[in-house]
Amino acid sequence: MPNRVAIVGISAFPFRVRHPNYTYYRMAYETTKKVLEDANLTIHDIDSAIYGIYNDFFERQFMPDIIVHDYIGMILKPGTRVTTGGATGGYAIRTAYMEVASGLSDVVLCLGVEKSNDCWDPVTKARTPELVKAISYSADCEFVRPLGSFPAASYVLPVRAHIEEFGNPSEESMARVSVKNHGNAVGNPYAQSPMKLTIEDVLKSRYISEPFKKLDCCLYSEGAAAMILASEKKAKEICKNSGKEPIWITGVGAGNDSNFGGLRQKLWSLTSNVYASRQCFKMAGITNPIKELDVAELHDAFTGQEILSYEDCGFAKHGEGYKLIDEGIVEEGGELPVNLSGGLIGCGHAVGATGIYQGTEIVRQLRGEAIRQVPDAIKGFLHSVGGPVTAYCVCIVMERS
Amino acid sequence: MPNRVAIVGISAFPFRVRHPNYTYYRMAYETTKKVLEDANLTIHDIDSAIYGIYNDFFERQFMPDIIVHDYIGMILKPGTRVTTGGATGGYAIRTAYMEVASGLSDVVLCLGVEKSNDCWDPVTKARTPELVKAISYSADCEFVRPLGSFPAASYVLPVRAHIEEFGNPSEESMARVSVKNHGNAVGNPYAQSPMKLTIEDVLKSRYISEPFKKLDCCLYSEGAAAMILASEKKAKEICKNSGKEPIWITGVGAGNDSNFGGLRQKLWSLTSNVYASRQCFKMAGITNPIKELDVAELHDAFTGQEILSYEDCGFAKHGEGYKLIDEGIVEEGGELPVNLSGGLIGCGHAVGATGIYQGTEIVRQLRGEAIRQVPDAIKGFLHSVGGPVTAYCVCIVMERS
Amino acid sequence: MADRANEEHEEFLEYYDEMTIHYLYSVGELTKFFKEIRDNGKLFGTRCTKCGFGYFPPRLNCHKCYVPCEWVELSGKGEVIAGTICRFGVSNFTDKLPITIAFIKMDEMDMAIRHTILMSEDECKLENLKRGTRVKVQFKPKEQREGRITDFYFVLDK
Amino acid sequence: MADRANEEHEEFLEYYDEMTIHYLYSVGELTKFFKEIRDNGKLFGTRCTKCGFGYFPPRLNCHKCYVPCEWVELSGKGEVIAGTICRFGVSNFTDKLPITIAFIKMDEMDMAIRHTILMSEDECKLENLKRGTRVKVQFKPKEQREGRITDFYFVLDK
Ligand SMILES: [Zn+2]
Ligand SMILES: [Zn+2]
Repeated sequence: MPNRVAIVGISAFPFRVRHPNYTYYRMAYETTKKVLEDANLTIHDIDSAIYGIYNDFFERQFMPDIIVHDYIGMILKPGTRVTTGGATGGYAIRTAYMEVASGLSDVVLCLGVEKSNDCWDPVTKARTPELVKAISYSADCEFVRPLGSFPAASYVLPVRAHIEEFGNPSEESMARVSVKNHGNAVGNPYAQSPMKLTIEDVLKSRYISEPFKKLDCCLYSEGAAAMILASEKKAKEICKNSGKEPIWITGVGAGNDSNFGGLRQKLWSLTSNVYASRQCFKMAGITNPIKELDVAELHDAFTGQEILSYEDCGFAKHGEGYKLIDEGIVEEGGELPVNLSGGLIGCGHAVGATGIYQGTEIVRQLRGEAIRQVPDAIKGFLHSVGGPVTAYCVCIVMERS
Repeated sequence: MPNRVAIVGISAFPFRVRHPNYTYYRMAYETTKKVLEDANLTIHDIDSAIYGIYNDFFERQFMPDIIVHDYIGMILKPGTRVTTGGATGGYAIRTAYMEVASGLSDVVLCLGVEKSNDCWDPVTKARTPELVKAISYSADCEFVRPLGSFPAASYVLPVRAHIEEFGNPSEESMARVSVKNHGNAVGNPYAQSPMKLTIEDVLKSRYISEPFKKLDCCLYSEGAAAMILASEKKAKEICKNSGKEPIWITGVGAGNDSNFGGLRQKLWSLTSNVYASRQCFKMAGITNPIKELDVAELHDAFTGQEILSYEDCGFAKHGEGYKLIDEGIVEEGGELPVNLSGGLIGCGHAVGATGIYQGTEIVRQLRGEAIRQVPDAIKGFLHSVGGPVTAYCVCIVMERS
Repeated sequence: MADRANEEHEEFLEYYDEMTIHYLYSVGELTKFFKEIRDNGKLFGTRCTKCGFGYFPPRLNCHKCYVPCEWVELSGKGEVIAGTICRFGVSNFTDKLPITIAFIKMDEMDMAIRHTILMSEDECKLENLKRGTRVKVQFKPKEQREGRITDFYFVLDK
Repeated sequence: MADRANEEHEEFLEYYDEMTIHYLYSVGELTKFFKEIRDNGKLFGTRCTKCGFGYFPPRLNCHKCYVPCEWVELSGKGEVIAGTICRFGVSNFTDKLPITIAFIKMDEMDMAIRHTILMSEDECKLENLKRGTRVKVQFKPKEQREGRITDFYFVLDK
């Protein structure tokens, strides 16, 4: 029986295209300050830190964690950085969980930060293509990068395979996800892309990687997010002082698929998601996720990917994921609302921070502090994905007692 | 009381200047194959993996772990990469320990690999200066890199401060460490630089960063090393089948100092080492390390750093570390032999693999399988250091029952 | 705080910088694969000597069986598993758009490779990238080949 | 295995490659520091408004007290904490060797900065880099200054 671990503090730094007045370490500092306030602790109460920072090229700094560690006042304490593509935040929470559950540390800061839009292409004078080039080095540099590595292509290919296997999701169903997530972000001060859209708006936006259109894709952001995790004994002490409810991590699952998507025998299934979610639900004792969960944040880098994830996380049968969006099941007020924060599509994708930010939304929901609050939410689900063709996946179930 | 964790398998891939016939993932595969043989397991018995890979620039690949994960047959299982400079290997073991002790996984592969000598400077047509440039991006890119970031300078400055504070270590004492470690590597098939040297040879070698000379410095290598860690129950099962003795991890400590060495008030002390070793000894119940330990592998990227580490790990008083080498205490047959494998100076520094390789030497010593065997060794100590001015430090105590 | 970060738009300095590392790297155990492309215009995959699984891109060992693989010459013909047309992307590819990317399973192999299908402007439609679409390899002229993955591409096999 | 890796020296292919990313990056909250260097040839550190600790390189908040710091103009004088002479190193610095690097504590500050001391060939000896050696800042001429850390260096203050 593992030691119980709770989340006792959360914070975020707004996801924006750019924060030109902030270095990444100052964003980390501000976010740490806020998470300490939320937990009513000082930095001296923290035993250790796990950092979620995806891409050294973004920060223009290898080993950026050691600079953050110093800058936020963690000098002489342990600190480990996690870097697993888009799943960096999820894996950082998993690693922080391990650190507490192992007994090595009682109170652990889990901090994600990313500053992606300093990248700049001197030829086109544009930032995004150079940022995408920085990401392209995460694709196999012998076989994939030299041919052009496009994140949207990496995520659209399984969707294309799904369309050919099952005849769905349609461009309309995908557009519905875009409308939902951009819309959910409205009112969220941390979100980069709150928008009231129509299906038409989405369908009319230009193609990025067919059939994904501009409004099917998340945008890259600068931002940060943090959590404090604590052992059972410490969590009860801390929450007594802070007046916040401890949110327990009751399920953790992870699985990394081949980065060569062509090795997969069923390209239309994101098998890393299948493995990670099953492992997570098994640990949490969940057998019927759509019934037992109250709220979920899924990694929606692209609309079609969210729909495939419904299936691969066990919310719907294979080939029937589109029904969850078409029938409103994942909308606010539906049976299992997905991405009430806005998700990546609504909030932006500050890569290393994203999974942690998704986690803060679940904690807010379970505390009853969310902007689009699910009434009386007790169990929440976090799904964090990254790498070529969704290679990395981490899933976490959180509960309030 | 945390769950007990044992090391049940070890392997290494020889540290060499270059392995031109091997990609880094093939080195990882060969090393995994050997560690599975050592533990009498198959890859299907492994639940999860922790990868120690320092520098994406070395591998010419961001997120190299996802490629290794696939290539060694870990598809759909969890995998996390650790990257903490020269301390990557030590932190990887610490993280693997956390994963097992937390109860998330029972059997974890801890694999370090590095391929550094593909770097090449088109101006000088040389490899090492470009490799060192790859490392220089780990120094602060705003304040340090633009002025020239030299790893040897980063490690010599505390030694210079020590010389000014205490009048030692002398260049002769440092040379003795070089003679010892190069000499210990003789006969070790995994070592890159086995050499029988005289103190004169070392003193005559050219200056790199004064007073460090060429033979005071380790060389960068390509290579790999692996361990399998298991929970108590699983370890006993596995070792019953393999006939090997389980080696228990009884102490773990880590601490990261500021990467801005100028923030430290006593530059002559490697304070990350002080913090990590004390935490580790406390957990292992060790109060007098030089008496209680039988063998130690210290991170000796540079000779003078090894001498400072004697002090900061509590083997000698501050200012008296040089006596341990001058009086033969750390030599083979001495009271606490240090770096019987050859250390980094004798074996080379395959950065992400180094700490894990040091660990395999301690396991060999405790199993009674080492090349320079300490008779009846029961407790061993591993010290893994990295980052600007030794910012990262991890210490681990291992024991046989 | 949310507000503060938005409001604060003081003047800030911006600088040009780059991070660059150069290589003269070895392709290691893949040397045969790249040499056959460059010198002979031939594609080689590998096949597990135990379970028979065909790897392309090639790997010298089967990660499932932990035994060596052997080299297998390919006919150069295969079919699309899934494909897309990229119209926005990486800075060093902006002048090459649109690029058609697909997972292509070679006939003799059991996994697909992610590669480029060269299409005319007319051909460049999703409906020409359906699952099962037959494609064949095309090598660049010998004098342009460098022994890299970019030495060849695929075209529709009509 | 050890032997095998040594013995195996088959022919292998080597290729040129590079990894490069370009930036137009913001120095963020450090703008004042770099602007003062560039425009006014002045050095600024910061001081914690609570504990009084002096930071150089500057940081806008004290990581110990979690309160803001204030900017402090420095006299440009300081002393060596520890120094070394680098005679081998990074590829883009090989033509600049030897380089003298030291931790230098500015008189008004409580931490040292790692920077360069420009020395003549005669001066360039460890004995001129002893702890306590007095140094002073020297700025490049205004037209050469870009607002970067390389706009200034130190010299012996004799
Ligand atoms: Zn096989
Ligand atoms: Zn203060």
